[in-house]
Amino acid sequence: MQVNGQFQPTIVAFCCNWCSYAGADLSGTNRLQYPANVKIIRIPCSCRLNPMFILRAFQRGADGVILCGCHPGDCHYTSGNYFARRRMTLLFNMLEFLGIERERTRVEWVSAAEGAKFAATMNDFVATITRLGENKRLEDLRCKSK
Amino acid sequence: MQRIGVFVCWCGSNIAATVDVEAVSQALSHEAGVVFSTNYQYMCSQAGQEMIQAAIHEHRLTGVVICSCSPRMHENTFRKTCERAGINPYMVEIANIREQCSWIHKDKAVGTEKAIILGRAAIAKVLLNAPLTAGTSPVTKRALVIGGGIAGIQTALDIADAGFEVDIVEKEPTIGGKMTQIDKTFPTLDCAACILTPKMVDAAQNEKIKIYAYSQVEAVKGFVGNFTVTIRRKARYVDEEKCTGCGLCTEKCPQKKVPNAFNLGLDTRRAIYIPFAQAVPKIATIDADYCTMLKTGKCGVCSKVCTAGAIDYHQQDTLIEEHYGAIVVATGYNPIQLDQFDEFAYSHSPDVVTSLELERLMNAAGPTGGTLLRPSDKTHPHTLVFVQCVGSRCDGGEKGKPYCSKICCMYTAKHAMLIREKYPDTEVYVFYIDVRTPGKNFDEFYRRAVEEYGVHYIKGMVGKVTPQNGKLYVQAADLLGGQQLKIEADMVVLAAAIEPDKSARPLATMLTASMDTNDFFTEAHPKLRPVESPTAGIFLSGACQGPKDIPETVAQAGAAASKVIGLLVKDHLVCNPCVAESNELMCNGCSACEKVCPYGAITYIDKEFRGPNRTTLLRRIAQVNPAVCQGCGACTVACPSGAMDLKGFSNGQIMAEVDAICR
Amino acid sequence: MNDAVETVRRISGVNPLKCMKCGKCTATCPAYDEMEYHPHQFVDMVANGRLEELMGSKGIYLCLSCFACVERCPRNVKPGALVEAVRLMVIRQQEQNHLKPQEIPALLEESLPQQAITSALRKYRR
Amino acid sequence: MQEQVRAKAKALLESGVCDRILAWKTGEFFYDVTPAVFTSVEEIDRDLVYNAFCGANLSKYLIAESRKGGKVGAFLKPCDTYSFQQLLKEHRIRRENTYIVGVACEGMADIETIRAAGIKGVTGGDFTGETLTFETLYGAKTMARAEALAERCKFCKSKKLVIFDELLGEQGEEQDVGRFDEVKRLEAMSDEERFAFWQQELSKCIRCNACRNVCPACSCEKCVFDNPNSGVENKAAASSFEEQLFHIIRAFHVAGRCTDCGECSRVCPQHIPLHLLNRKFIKDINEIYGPYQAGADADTRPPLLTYETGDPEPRRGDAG
Repeated sequence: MQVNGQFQPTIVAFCCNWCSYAGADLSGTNRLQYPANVKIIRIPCSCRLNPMFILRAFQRGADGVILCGCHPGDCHYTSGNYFARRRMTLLFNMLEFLGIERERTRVEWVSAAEGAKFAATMNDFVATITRLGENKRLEDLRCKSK
Repeated sequence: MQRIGVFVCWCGSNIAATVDVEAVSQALSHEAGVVFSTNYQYMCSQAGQEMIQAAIHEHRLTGVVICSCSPRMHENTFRKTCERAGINPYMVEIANIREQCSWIHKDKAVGTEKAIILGRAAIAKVLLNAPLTAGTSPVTKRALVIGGGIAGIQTALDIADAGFEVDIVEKEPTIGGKMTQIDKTFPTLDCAACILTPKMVDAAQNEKIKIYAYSQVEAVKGFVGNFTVTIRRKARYVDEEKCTGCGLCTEKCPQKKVPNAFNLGLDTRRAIYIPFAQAVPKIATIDADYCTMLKTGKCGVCSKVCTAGAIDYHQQDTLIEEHYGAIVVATGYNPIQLDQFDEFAYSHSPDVVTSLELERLMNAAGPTGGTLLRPSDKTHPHTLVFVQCVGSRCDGGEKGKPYCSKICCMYTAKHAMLIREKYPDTEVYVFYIDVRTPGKNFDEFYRRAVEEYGVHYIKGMVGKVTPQNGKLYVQAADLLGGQQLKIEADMVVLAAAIEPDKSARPLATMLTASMDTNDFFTEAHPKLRPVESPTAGIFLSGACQGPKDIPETVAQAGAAASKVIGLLVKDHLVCNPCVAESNELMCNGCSACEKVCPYGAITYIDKEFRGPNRTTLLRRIAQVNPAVCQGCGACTVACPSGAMDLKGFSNGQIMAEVDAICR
Repeated sequence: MNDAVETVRRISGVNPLKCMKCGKCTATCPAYDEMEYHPHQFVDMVANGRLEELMGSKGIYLCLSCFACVERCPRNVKPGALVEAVRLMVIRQQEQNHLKPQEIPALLEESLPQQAITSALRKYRR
Repeated sequence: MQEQVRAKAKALLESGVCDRILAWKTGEFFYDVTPAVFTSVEEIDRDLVYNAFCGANLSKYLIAESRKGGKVGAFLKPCDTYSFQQLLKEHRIRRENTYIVGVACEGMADIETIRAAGIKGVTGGDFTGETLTFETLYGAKTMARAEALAERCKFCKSKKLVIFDELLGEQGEEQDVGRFDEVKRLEAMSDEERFAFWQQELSKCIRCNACRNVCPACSCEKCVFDNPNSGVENKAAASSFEEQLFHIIRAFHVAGRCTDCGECSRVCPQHIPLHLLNRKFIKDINEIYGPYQAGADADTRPPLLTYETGDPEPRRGDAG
């Protein structure tokens, strides 16, 4: 999205309910700033993230999508993030294979105690996407609000 | 058509300072489906909640969006508020505009804009919410305890005490576990048998407790409140009903050369045996590996001497099936094998023993009748060297364990003290890395060994033990004294690391309970839920969860029992309604979902469907057990057809949120 | 000095901070009586950056490289590898060879223990 | 070989082992060989063929056939047996209702390749054996089978029949002929070049669904793209995004399950190299999680339905 001639990326962050969503809450509790471009969607576990959701976000105009979950080994459901890790590894490789910039997708493990890491991750991701510019390769022009 | 109410909370100034709450409620009032939108200072307050309830009635709301603090804070509060006003609690969605908006932004315009978007996403989601009803499942009011050591016995006694039936499955012929082999207990030095055997008798006599000794869990099906367990009762070749435990057969059996497992092979027993005098149940067992009759068909002495006619050479293993509401794992520990620690000469000299073997060598019912004698020549040892941390605190590789075995410091102090007390002519050396004695009266106990009993505690490790000319030459370091010691010892005692029993891993697979890399069972939360497994209905007691001494084990056993009782007193369990659900019309029956389910919540049935032209088709379809499913959603992504979806976090709902955010 | 510790860590591939000071290396060491710094002290001194003292010590040439300490160490700290690394630190300085190659033939004698030759091979093989 | 197949088919019917046979028959054109179910000896004698144009993978038809009651005999080529075993693994086929005759395969020919070699106006011929002979309007012509091979057969992964009740011809071996070369070539391109490549290829897609309908792994009772409630339903790609979406999702859904039979590319009327998407997943799986061949056995866990605690993290695009 362009605001006053400046590119403002739309970022969707999927956060697992148990670790990363709590980590995001913690960064709020600690008043750690990160750009408002990031909008969080709560999912029960990182393994709930269907590749279709990521593609949907890009279709509707997202410029970057990030998945945050419990650290490997800490999953509330014991194994969910391990499955998510395999799925995202392969999906991101495929997107890159199709010529989609790899920087637009990311997985980061954030525990409920890592409020600072959450904020730092989001700051970094927003900066990366801002540098990269608008998502042109995976957009659906019909969905663009101008 | 849904009628949505939007309630924007100021949270005092927490939200209102960086978000224009009036603008947010204004903007959201124009969203499709929204019929009412307002803001208030404290939505979670009594007045705020009443305001929500009044609006629900007045505007006949079907769904509610609260823009407030994190759902982790007040989602439950608002769900209950709405439930009291007559709408389904799962028709509530929270937009997190405090932790994830007002608190992280400074610019009010930015905060307001983001709050509106988050509100829109919540509205988009709630429009697709469906009322959910938490299901219930009945609870079988009976518990199973796997393992009949002190942990299992204590758990069973406590559960029985509360009035519930409880079964103990023990793989050995008697309950009692490791504690039966221990001579004295620290820090009080009272005799282990004296405090354990009455408990074993209590368990046997308690009418609520049923003991399946010489039995193993074969299969576990079901879920919390409703487990079905298959138990293999191994053939003893002795009729349990008839055997009186008189022990005549164990004296007459001509096969005398069987290593006595109870005494860790330090002496021998007969092929038919009762492990020890106070065994519970006190029933003879034939060791099929050694019985001449079972191997060659010739002998039959025990059968001839048994006046009760209890011997049955044709007995077979039997499988029984029982139903339980809760399962307690109490599979305990074993000392590790020491064959990888060649430097201590454990396999080269019988005078190098493990601490557990020393317990037997000092026990009045042990192979030496309680007199400490060297196993090699049955002489009195004068110099004893204890080596701590053998196989504990090791890093990497195949050799040893990375953790501290926790109990060794105390039992070694105990051994050293007992030996010095009984045989003042001995010199006792303890080589330690660190002496770790936290615990009530523990450090005092260790200091007594040093100060009153003159045990030589030396900071340093033993490097090598060389058996030569009937002696054990011990080369060791004295780090504080700054010298290398060479001690001529008569006996060396190794404090071997302890590890979970080998039966634990296959059991964990059956129970779908998780384990760490050392095969200790994982607790649901290391601090707040230490006696529960992450798998609902599975509880942990004793050393199967981590190294523990007896007092800790008993405490944890009681804690596990209280958790079990808390479960069994319920007639029904309320389930989390946000569980997976398979659409049978789309299900391929491919088993992908089952393979990623950590809870074993998915099963398959063959079901008949109407086909074209009045035909019927038999199709394999998945079914989710809502009582077992925890709602992680792994299956929903594994499912290629999209038949599997998650209630409360459905594909449609999440995509609606995505759309609202990216709009 | 931190750079030097880093170099020793890199050469040896060992993290001396993993040492839990059990002294099994020292208990094991056949050259104990000869060395002014015993294996566990050696590890500790590396960890605390006392490399100059170690580089000036005679002990680094007296270590037999029998690797008994490496074999027995429960923490995989490899004191022998650290001794080796410190020795290399000395040799890598210019003109600091303990022995010149030309001096060696004169030093070889019949009674030289086989282990010394073997250990020399071991040192340079690993 | 064709005679052996016919004889076996007849024997299976006559002995009562099977009440019908799944094999191939020639369609409108000589190269247009299509799967067919035979219920009589006469039909077999008249129509059953096994020649260089029997590329169609019959395994998928067994999902429906094996549920119809009775027993169906099926002739499966090596790559078909991989698909068959994968479908068994997914409980899609009732094994007890099938009788599988594994038939050796010398590689299947591609009509475009033959036309490109100048053989046109074909009226008949003999398409069995190592040399294909064509009767054309311009006289008889021949072409070595090896030269006429379809792309996927040039890079044949395996001539091994992994599951069968009976074998016709020789058992073969797994092959290693650089089937990932083309994927590697694309990987070596820049993002821009790859994007341009796929945009050009995928924009040809007319969403005929042939790839999906022929794919043995795409055997869902209801495809997400046909399901109005899935959120991704679409019948025709209306934007470049949707062209990509369909193929990304399809490739992801068959990842770890695709046996690389190559049917998707064979049937694509637009000649989109769809198999490259599947091969990309296969290559990544092999490289990251260890070699895995879908359908090679009945027990190994598919790579996306299992994990190792030490799996690598998804590669990051930026420096971090």
